[in-house]
Amino acid sequence: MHAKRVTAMLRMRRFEEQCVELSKAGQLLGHYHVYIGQEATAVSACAALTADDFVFSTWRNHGHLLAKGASPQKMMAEILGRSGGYAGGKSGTLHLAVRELGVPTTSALVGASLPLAIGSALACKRRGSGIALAFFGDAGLEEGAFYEATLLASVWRVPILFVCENNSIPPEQRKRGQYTSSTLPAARLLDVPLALKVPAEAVDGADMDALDECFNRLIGEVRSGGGPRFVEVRCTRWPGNIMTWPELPGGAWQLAWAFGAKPENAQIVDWLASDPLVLYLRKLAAAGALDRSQVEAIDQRARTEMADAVRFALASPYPAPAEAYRHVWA
Amino acid sequence: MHAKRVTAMLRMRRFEEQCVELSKAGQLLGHYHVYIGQEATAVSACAALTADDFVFSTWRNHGHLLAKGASPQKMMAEILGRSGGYAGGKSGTLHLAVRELGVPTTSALVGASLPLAIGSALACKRRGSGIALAFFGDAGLEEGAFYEATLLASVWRVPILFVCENNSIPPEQRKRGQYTSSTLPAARLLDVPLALKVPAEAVDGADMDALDECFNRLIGEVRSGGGPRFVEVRCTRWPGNIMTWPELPGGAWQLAWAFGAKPENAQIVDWLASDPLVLYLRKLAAAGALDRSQVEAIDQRARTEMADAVRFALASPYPAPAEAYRHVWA
Amino acid sequence: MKISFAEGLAKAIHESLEADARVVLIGSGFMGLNMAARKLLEPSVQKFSDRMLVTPVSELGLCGAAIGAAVCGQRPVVDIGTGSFIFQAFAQIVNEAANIHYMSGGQTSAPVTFYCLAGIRGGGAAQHSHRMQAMLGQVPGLQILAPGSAEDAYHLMKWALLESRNPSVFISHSLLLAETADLAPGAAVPPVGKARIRRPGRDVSIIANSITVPRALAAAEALEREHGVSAELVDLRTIAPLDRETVLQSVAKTGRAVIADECHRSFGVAAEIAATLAEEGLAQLKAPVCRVAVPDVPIPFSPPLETELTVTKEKIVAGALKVLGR
Amino acid sequence: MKISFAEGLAKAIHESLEADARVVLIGSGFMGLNMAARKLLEPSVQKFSDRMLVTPVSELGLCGAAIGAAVCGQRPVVDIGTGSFIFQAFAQIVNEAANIHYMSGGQTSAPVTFYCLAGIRGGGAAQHSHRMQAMLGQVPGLQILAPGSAEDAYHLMKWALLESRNPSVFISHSLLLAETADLAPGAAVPPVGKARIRRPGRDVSIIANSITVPRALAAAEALEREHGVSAELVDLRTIAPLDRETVLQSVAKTGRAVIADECHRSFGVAAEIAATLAEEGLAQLKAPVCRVAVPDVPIPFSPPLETELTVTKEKIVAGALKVLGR
Ligand SMILES: Cc1ncc(C[n+]2csc(CCOP(=O)(O)OP(=O)(O)O)c2C)c(N)n1
Ligand SMILES: Cc1ncc(C[n+]2csc(CCOP(=O)(O)OP(=O)(O)O)c2C)c(N)n1
Ligand SMILES: [Mg+2]
Ligand SMILES: [Mg+2]
Repeated sequence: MHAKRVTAMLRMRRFEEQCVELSKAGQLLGHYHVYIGQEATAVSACAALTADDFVFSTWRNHGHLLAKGASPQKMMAEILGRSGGYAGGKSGTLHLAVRELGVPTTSALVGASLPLAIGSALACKRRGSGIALAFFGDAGLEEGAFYEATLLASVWRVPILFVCENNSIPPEQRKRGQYTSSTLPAARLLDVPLALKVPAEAVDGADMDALDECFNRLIGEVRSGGGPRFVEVRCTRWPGNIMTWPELPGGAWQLAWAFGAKPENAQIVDWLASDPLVLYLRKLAAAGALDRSQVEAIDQRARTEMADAVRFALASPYPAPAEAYRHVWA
Repeated sequence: MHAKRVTAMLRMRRFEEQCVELSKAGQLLGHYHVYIGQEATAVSACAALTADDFVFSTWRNHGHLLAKGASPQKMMAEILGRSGGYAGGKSGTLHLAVRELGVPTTSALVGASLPLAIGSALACKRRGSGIALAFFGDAGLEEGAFYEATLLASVWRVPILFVCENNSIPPEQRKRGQYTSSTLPAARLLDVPLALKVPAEAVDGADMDALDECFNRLIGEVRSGGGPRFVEVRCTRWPGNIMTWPELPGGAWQLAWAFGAKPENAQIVDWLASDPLVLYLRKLAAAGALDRSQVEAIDQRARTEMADAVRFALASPYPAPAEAYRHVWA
Repeated sequence: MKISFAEGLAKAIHESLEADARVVLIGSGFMGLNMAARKLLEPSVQKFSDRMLVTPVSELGLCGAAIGAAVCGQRPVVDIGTGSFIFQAFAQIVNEAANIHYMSGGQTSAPVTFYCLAGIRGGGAAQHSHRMQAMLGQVPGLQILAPGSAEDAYHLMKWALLESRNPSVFISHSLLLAETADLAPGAAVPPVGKARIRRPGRDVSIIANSITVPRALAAAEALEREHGVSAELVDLRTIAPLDRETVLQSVAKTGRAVIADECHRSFGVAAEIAATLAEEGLAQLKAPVCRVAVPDVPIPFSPPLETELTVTKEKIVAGALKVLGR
Repeated sequence: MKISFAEGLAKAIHESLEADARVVLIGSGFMGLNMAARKLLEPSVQKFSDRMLVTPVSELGLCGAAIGAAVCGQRPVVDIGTGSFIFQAFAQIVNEAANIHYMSGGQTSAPVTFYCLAGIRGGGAAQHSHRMQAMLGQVPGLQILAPGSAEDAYHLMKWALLESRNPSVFISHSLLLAETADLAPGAAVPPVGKARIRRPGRDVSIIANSITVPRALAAAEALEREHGVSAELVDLRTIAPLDRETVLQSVAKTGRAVIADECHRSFGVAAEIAATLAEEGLAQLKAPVCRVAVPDVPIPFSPPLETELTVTKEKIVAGALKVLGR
């Protein structure tokens, strides 16, 4: 299980690094968002899901899709707008979706996926199987759509888990209750769902074990008819995500950093204390559950897989212009 | 002061009764909403306002406008779509507004006036005078617009008083904390503004003295730069407001009901225990502050004034068709 | 069988609930404030109460939830109420529902129906009188159903609830609820996307949708009776898909076109029809086209002002006489 | 003085802040993701930080607050960001701002400016590429400013912030930010609501707005150079008010019209112009009009698919040659 989790996290990280490189090389057009530093959340949450469940995401969806089992090749092809992508190049990174994996549609509008997720949970309730899980960012709480969705979830008591990935928390406050993100005036972000009687709690997004406990319990409650639940995952923004376009400050993430080596970049040094992957690896190493050579092997496979994904994507032709006219109507 | 308050309440009630009669007679076209049973709120709140302040209302605006000093004649003419109305017949009842009295525009969309009111409060803050007060119904809390407006009020700390007139409270719960309205899943309606750090409290809408204390204090706090405040006014729906079109169950309100006479209509009998006017009159009578004959004189003047308003309105011609093209552009 | 528009709606909803367990009602105020018409829905409300959801006043959330449910296998219809409230939900309808199939590359579809009572209804004033069929025409991926008759109210609603594979906005109209028509069992129904020739004619084509259909029919009869003019009435039935072919064929025959539409004149349905004629039917036009539409003015409350702006039989007659040079 | 579109915007905003204390900025991302252009706003951000409001991601609330502030004496401009986010705020813009003056019977006005970067920008995909000028054309009471040049970016923004008495939607375009023009001090500026003849011509009129203006200009030059065709370019500048007169005069002269517009083809700006010609300019038309617009398809991410749908110089040239029968 540990190896599986580490594998999943490393795959995400190496995938995202490829995106940054492709963008730098001018292959990835437009804006995009990477999941580095938040990997533990998707890995842990999706591990508790089944094939019957639905997942909703945002512009920051790569990690969520990988966690649901999407092919990095088809994802990368999609991100580059190629015919081999999941949507034949129509969605790009912003709207990556894989229906057969329970990700039917991805909105890139703040808060907009939440009403959709409520409807999905309603469908689950009506058919008697599955639940909906919605990943969204902390700014989602600034949209009326979030409020109305929460209200409906509560009134209809549908099986949904709201997973707010609050990636604006400074390290020292990650475990404490105070809300420190953008412009929500709440003392604690949790106060809003709580006011609408949706049970809500916070969890440290850098602590894989805490996440596992939390998601297993909450998804269990939702699945057994307990109604909606809300969790705020508190994580610290990776320095590469602070610029408008993602960068790799200090270069690609190095495994050695988890085992004592110190990055040259000071921002990265600071951030490593909040890196869920480093913390998990150190814990596993300390417990003797996974040693460095095992992790190196996993990482090597992840790197190879993602380099392959890029090759696949770049080899995939752009769609023919006539494709533009398909899929307007089902 | 007591006589002034009683006068204000009776004027509203007699005005609304005229509306119901005009509608029955086919003179008032379209849907409309009356303020019977909520009069104390507008009277008390507006007494604490100054000429610099702005007031926002909804479809249920007649009482608010009268409290601000609007002319019943021009209001009634407007409600009947006549040229003598405040908007020359363009607004009708739904959008009654009197700019010179600080009511610049009236939206008939649930929740929609609240962002406008925040902007108005922002204008007050910028120019350094006045505050905004927004009257709205309990269903307003079901709209994302309410949420976003509250959020902005809190972030910007603008001088606004939210007055939520919750007219769905059964008599026995009017003073208690439980929220009993439509479809908001909150335990207490107050929990929502509180979650966004807007200080909030509830007050009994049938208790004129409690309202006075509350509005004086809150408006004082808002005016002195304390930021936004929220108050839930708990009132019990008047039986004539339960039907889709307002009716007068048991006929016009009778002053004798405040002085021991029992209405024939059972619904009205029940409701009188929640009627702010009856409760106020009984209190004043018990305290010897205003006797029945004084009230009768006040009522007589109110009835005459409102009958005059109807005459004025009916005598006011419809606007000329060409008026339809005016005021598209300022 | 004579039925009213309201009966057609109620019948379609009831039969759809019976036919397919995936049909869910989010809201149930389909008849607006019309109490008599509301009674028609009572049997459905009784029998299928478990398929009707409690609805707070949260149009954005409700429409979004309907889309999400559709995406996950249900066939919801959400009652938006007055058409003007659709703006509260525009982000979900315009930027989610319409795009889902396309941006997923065909993986996902959203067979959801957004229902509303749109239009100038008498006393609705500026904020309750919107017609949005033309605005929504700028949104590829949305079907826009604008029935002008009781039988189409029935057929289009049933099609939307049971057969459609795409999101639809169903544009109903308070002033149509009492219109009646023959619902002949077994009669041929044109496929969705095909206009109906409601009345054949030789001298001028009148193109109408929604509330302007019965008014244009009355106008055509008056033209015949009082002016000896033979007017052909094209009922568009749906704004998207838009049956340009039938319009072009009709105008090819008559050489003259009047477009009767309750949208505002500029950028309205009439604009799109007139543009189609300017682009594809110019050679057939014997006279300039005429738009009979609502002037570019918000809707006022006062009855005579509202009437001044409304598309009436008389204005359609005048439009036809104008293009005939009379 | 040569300035860019972005410089024009920044200059107008700065000068307006200086000229009138009632001008308030709700948001300050006017240049979108264009970092170079963002720098141009730095001086204003520094000097007038007290006139810029912190903005949560709450478009509906922000636009509503801007309207409310305008109604109470301020002159706010709210930065909506990408044009597609306007749908989040549609209820406030369409059903409040646009109606306030009318439904108050002229008592109240709302001189607010809603600013956004709309259009097909490269990689925006289905949810970030909307053009809404035509949709908003159905909303009487809203001014729709769609500058296609740097000098109009400057003039229209300054007019909106300092002079306009009505609500305006200012439609900017990421791909216009770097366009340059001469801002001649003292040069005559046509009043708002008047189109500009960007280039006189004899054989065909090209009617454009926003991003299609520079493309149509390039097309006109190519037509001249490569085909000996003299094309007249009408830059609409504003969609509401819409200067039909200038369009009709131009077509009266050339007899032929191509409308280049980035809206979807159906119900777009091109439809309204074509309809105007069908109604008021029919006798002058020597050939069917031609709409060069975006097909009725959501905008795909993939670059070649996006290009397939985009209105290019080449497509405008082809449209002109078509109406010229070549
Ligand atoms: C309705 C809407 N408004 C604005 C935007 C622009 N936007 C894209 S991402 C973003 C910030 C989102 O922050 P958060 O929700 O915390 O997610 P994160 O990117 O941090 O994961 C904004 C404002 C948008 N996409 N949609
Ligand atoms: C956006 C919107 N949705 C729906 C409506 C229809 N509507 C008019 S009044 C009303 C109920 C309002 O209840 P509440 O806010 O409690 O006010 P009350 O009428 O009880 O004073 C509704 C749903 C509307 N006017 N606007
Ligand atoms: Mg965030
Ligand atoms: Mg209420």
